[in-house]
Amino acid sequence: MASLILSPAEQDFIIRGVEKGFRGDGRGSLDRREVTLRTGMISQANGSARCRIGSLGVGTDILVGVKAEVNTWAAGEPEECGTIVCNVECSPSAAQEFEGRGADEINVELTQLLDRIVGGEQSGLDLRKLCIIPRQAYWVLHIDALVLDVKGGVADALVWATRAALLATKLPRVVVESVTDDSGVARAEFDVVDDAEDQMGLEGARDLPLAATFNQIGRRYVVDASEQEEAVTQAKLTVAVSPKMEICAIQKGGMLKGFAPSLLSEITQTALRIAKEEFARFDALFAEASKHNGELDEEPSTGSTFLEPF
Amino acid sequence: MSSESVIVTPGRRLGLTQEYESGPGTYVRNGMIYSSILGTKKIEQALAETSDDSIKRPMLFVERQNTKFAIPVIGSEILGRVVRINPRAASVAIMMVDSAPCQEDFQGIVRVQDIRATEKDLVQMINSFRPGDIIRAEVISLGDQRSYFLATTKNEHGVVFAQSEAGNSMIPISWEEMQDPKTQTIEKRKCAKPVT
Amino acid sequence: MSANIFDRRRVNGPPRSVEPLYTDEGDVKPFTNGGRADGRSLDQLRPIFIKTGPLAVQPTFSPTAPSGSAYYEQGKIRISCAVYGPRQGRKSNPRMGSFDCDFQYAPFSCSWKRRPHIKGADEKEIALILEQAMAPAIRLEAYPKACIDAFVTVIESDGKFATISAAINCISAALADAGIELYDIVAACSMSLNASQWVSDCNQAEEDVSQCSLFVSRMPSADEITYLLQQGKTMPDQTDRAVQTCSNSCARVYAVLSRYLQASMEQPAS
Amino acid sequence: MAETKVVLPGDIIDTSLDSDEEESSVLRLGPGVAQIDEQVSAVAAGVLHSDNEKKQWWVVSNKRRYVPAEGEPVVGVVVARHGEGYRVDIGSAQGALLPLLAFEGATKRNKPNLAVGTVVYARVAVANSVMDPEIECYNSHTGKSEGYGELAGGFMFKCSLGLARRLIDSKAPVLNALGSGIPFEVAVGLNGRVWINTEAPATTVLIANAIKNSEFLDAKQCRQMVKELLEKQ
Amino acid sequence: MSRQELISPEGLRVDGRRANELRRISCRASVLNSADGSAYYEQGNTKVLVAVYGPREPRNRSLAQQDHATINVEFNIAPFSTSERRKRSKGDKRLLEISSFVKQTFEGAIQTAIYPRSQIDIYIHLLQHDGGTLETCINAATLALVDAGISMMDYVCACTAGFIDETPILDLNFVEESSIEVPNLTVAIMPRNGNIALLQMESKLHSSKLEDVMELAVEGCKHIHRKLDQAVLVAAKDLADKLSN
Amino acid sequence: MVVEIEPSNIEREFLLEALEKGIRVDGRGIYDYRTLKITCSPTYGLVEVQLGQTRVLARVTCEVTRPFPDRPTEGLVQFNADLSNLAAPGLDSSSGKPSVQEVAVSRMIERVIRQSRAIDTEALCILAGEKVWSVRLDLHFLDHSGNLIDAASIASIAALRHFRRPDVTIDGEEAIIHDVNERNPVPLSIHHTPICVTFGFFGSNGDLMLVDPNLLEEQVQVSSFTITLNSHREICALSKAGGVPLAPSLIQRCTQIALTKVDDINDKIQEALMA
Repeated sequence: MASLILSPAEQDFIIRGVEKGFRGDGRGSLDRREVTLRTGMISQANGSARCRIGSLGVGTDILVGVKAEVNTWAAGEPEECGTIVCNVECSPSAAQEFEGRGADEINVELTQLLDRIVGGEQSGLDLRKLCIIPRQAYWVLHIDALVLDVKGGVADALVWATRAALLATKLPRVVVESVTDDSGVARAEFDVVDDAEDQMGLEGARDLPLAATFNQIGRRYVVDASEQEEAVTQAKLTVAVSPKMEICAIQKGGMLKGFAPSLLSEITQTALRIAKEEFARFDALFAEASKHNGELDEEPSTGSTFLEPF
Repeated sequence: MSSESVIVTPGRRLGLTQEYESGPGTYVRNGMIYSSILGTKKIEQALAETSDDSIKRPMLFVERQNTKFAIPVIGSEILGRVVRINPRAASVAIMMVDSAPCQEDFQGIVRVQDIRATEKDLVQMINSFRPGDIIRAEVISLGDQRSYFLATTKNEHGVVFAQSEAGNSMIPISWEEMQDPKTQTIEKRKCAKPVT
Repeated sequence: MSANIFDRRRVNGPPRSVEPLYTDEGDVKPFTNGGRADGRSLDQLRPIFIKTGPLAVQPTFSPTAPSGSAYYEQGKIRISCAVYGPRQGRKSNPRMGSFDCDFQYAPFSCSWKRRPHIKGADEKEIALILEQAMAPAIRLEAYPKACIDAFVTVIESDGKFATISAAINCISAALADAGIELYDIVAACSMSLNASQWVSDCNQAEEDVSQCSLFVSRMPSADEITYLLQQGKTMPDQTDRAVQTCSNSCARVYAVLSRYLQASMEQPAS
Repeated sequence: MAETKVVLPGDIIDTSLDSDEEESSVLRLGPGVAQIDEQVSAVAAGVLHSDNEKKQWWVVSNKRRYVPAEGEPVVGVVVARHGEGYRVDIGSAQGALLPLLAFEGATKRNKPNLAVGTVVYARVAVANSVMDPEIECYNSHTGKSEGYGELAGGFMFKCSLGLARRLIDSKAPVLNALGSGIPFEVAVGLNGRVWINTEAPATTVLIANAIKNSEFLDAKQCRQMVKELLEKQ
Repeated sequence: MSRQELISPEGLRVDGRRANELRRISCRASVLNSADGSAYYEQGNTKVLVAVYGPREPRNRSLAQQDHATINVEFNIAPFSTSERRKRSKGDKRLLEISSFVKQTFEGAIQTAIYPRSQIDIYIHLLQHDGGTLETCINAATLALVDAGISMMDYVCACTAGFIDETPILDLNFVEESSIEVPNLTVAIMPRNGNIALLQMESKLHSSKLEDVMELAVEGCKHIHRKLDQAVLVAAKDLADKLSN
Repeated sequence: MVVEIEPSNIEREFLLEALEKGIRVDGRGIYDYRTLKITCSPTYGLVEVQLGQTRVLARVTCEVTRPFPDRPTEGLVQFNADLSNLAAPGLDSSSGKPSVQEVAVSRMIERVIRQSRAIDTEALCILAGEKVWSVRLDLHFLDHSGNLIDAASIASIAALRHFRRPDVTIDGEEAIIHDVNERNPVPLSIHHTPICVTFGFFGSNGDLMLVDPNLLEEQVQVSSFTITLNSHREICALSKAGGVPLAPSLIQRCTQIALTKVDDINDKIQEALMA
């Protein structure tokens, strides 16, 4: 993460504050910052979402675009299911050191984290539905995330934005019929119905998980750490929880200290509690975001979602 | 000095801080002394001139016999080779710290004002060091991002070995001159007092 | 049609290349009748072999000998690690030393297809995991402005999560051998969930079949978990149970490690 | 002056010319000549020069990359300004250092203020293989500027070191011929840079081209060329 | 795509516009909060997001110029921007050309002498690509620079123009731009004195026709200038309201 | 990284002062080109151009390849300009990325040759969808003393007109490529010959103008403008990238001047090809 340099006095203030249950921006240790969600601003992509975590207009800002492409099956690949390819890119507007090749290391870390949560079948997406014709053609979902600003809690914002983008994704319908070519062999053929109205959503997008990152500061831990708090964190634990209250992935980060096993089970319990509230909040925001998706006006001014102020 | 040689691995509880002092190779965490390296546990009876606290606590430390790699700390005496010189500073590759070899050379610089204690502003780098000289110096600070700051102000610090233009090794004839025995040419250096 | 973009440095291969056809000898189904293919019980670890010492392993590229090195075997997994340091750090900070890790699969080491000599994204990420797992155990404040480098090479791997935990054990042994100050030895162990049963130390076949896998790395003396990674879906109580059994097996691995290290000190390395 | 002899790198030079016989006379070897295991041989291709009395030997070669030597006048361009001096590009491997105090009458309080890009005429003060060269804009013994210092106005162009050396040794007929026709100021640096200044730009351009063309002409052709240029102007 | 299909007999173009009609433009300043200045600019389906930082300390000090600021432009195309997803390599020449054009255009427009030894960074993200990339990048960068409060001689407004069947057409979209027969002229001007900051043209156009194609493009630039002005006023009014109440 | 060697202040001031009086440092008039020497070598498609001290070598070769699937009947024109072996200091190619100048020159020449369809690619088709000629143009820059673009464009056009490809006869599915000495080779069919003319602008608002700037003038100029015209008076490309903004009237004046320049450059190419 872009390293913020804090003086010892500031660090001490934050640590003692957290241990007394009081944080720099007035939040309790388990309160999360306000989230604003917009979908559908990239009309050429099959699904897109912009998620910004942070109150008073300052915060982590992530834009995710989902593009579906048909891929021909090759030997060695799984037979009857599609695949998801994640790719996270940090823009130099987030931090000056991300210019040129500066962001390679953090891109790899975030891409692997996103792939671990959303990539496999533990994400709840029904990959079998993505297969068009077994051993012949299948859908590939390219999830491209662009991190515009880093103000703490990038992992959570990334999963929020990806979940919103996948929920908003529309795949064109595919018609499959068997064609017997001249040598009498029946072969399945498919063609993509290129019609804006006739599109279907992704199966199982509802069961996609949400992630919460717990940062250990001093002896206590906080959720959704701000940039200053992340600079002071000794260890952090990212827990991805699915709507069915299952744990999809756990990953510990942070270089300075490990954490006690007892704290671990406490954190997983709090993660479940928080997850319930997060899913409720997500559905409310997503509903409001899709209202803004601009289906109303005739020529979809999909750009408008950037235009009104957050 | 009673020392039953018990081999300990890092992280082993050795004793309480009330009973022992923690020596090299150990660390203290909430009142307990733990071993921090793989070696033999040794207990050393308190020497006469330890600090004047009332109870004389024996020192507990862990000893390792194979070479331990040293890193430069403030005040340690180093041996290094001059790599480059420019009018303001000489950059030195530090090879030995307090007579322990370094794993790889550390980078240090001797600023022109740290060469000599007296008449600091009359010192000329060209008359003090040349690339290739071996010098003995003292670490005066951890320095900047890349290199440690060294000083050769003491008499026993400075050039200990140098080669003349003609390529033969020279002998110090005064604190600021060295002579090439073969070609009798004299070159100016800031020499270290030879330690008899 | 030869690529029309001119890449000055790389020799472009033939435009079309096809997968070599090979028939893999179908190995035994992992969990046939409840038991495991190689007859181990559910929470039994594979046998561990360790060898530390100056010449255990010497990567060719480095002119000076490593300050510590270790060779570690666990079942079919074989890993070598060389530790250099404390030495001049690139991005050094004056208060604390830094620890840097480099992880590399040997091209022949694993079953899935690998591109030689180009670092895959997973290798970069595992290097980061190893750094974050080992760093809490090293007394970095004893080495201000210096840096400690560990180079890990996987000679043969059998089970992705098992390989990562074996690599952590191997680095711990190498650091102890190098005489670098540690708070404690880090021991790691991995498990996989198969038909709602946790199986410890799974090989590649068992891991492919399982719904979820998890690994824990732990410092027993301070009872601190330095790294925890779970991939796959589980119920919360299953995760707690897994972490519990995994910590116990970490303690067993820790015992093996420290017994070996003590023995290696008694008769100095040959 | 011994007859001019062209030598190639590696040729052995027999120094035992018809000078007086004390064998142990000390030879002084200038640029382009070196002692390689007991023999004096040339290390640069060019014309061999020797000065019998002082037993000096040197080779004049027509190279373009300037190697600073103490005492040589050079024309440099200020590239950057550091705390204790200017970094001046004189066409050598490293940029030269021009200390702030190396000007006539410069004291700690009133130091000269040169902008980046100004052209200076200076003398090489320190030049050794180990450190960056240093130049000065005054004669350090007398403290007088003796013509060194900032060159304002006029035009500067680059030429080969051989031509620059000939221009300085006032052997170049082209300067005398031009001098009789047009009044102009000139500053020649041994680093192959010549500075010319006249009132009208046209004459400056004419002089610059005349000097550049005169490199391979002998004295008579030079005078002829200058005469034609003057009429045409 | 032969010439006839580009313009229908009654003079309508592929996307239904007249010959001298601009695409729908909507733009807004200060969209990103951590950037000193930012702008989101949409022209038809081409969408660009620009962040401006500076004047600030250059990352490697050897590049700092003594007497003026250096401008650094980084232009990257989001993988999902084009219809078929393609990740472009960093050394792609077309990418480098656009960023060097933007850099040189604004070196003439920004009063760099006021900020010596500093660096102004312009990071451009192309979110969606439907022709007129260079044109939208310049307009968006102008808006972001004005939002960042960096002193400039004047706005820089860019517009493209082409020539089909003897009639000059304004503001080419992707289809018109990529068809070889249509000459594609991009011009960027300083609206006050009408001087040309940037002029690029590809594929053939008779020298006599250059005059009126340029005029049409300059007309387009003036229209875009008004749009940018509105966006700046909106942003300024927002700020004023927030400050006053 | 070699820092571009900036001209000194007095060189800059002298050049402007001389330019106001219509004098250039190397004695040329403000609209004159440097001496242009075009040498065609005996092997087809190899031409060297010397414009003053700027020297560019252009080499054209061809081979038979499979066409792009979406354009089965069109041949390919490939193109590569490599400045890295240039003998000019100050080119920062150490960072691996092509330097700004290399991008500018190669994109300009690509635009001149490919976008303006100078070569008739249909004529390069042998068997539609199967085999087409792929013509490859390589530019090597030997010495840089200003105005690489004009020298490169002249070298490219001369090389393309000088190049001959082996003759081909087709019967049914087969295509026979005749050896050079069996049947004399066939020239490429070239629609038109675009030539670049580069102008340099000086002074605070760019009103001092000159043609074919040399290295010193290129470093001191505040703005530059390149116009590409062919013999049918059609503009093939325009490029004014940044620098001080110019009045539109200046652009018109440049077009007129360029028209005359293009004609006599074309004559010089014609002479060189005849020799």
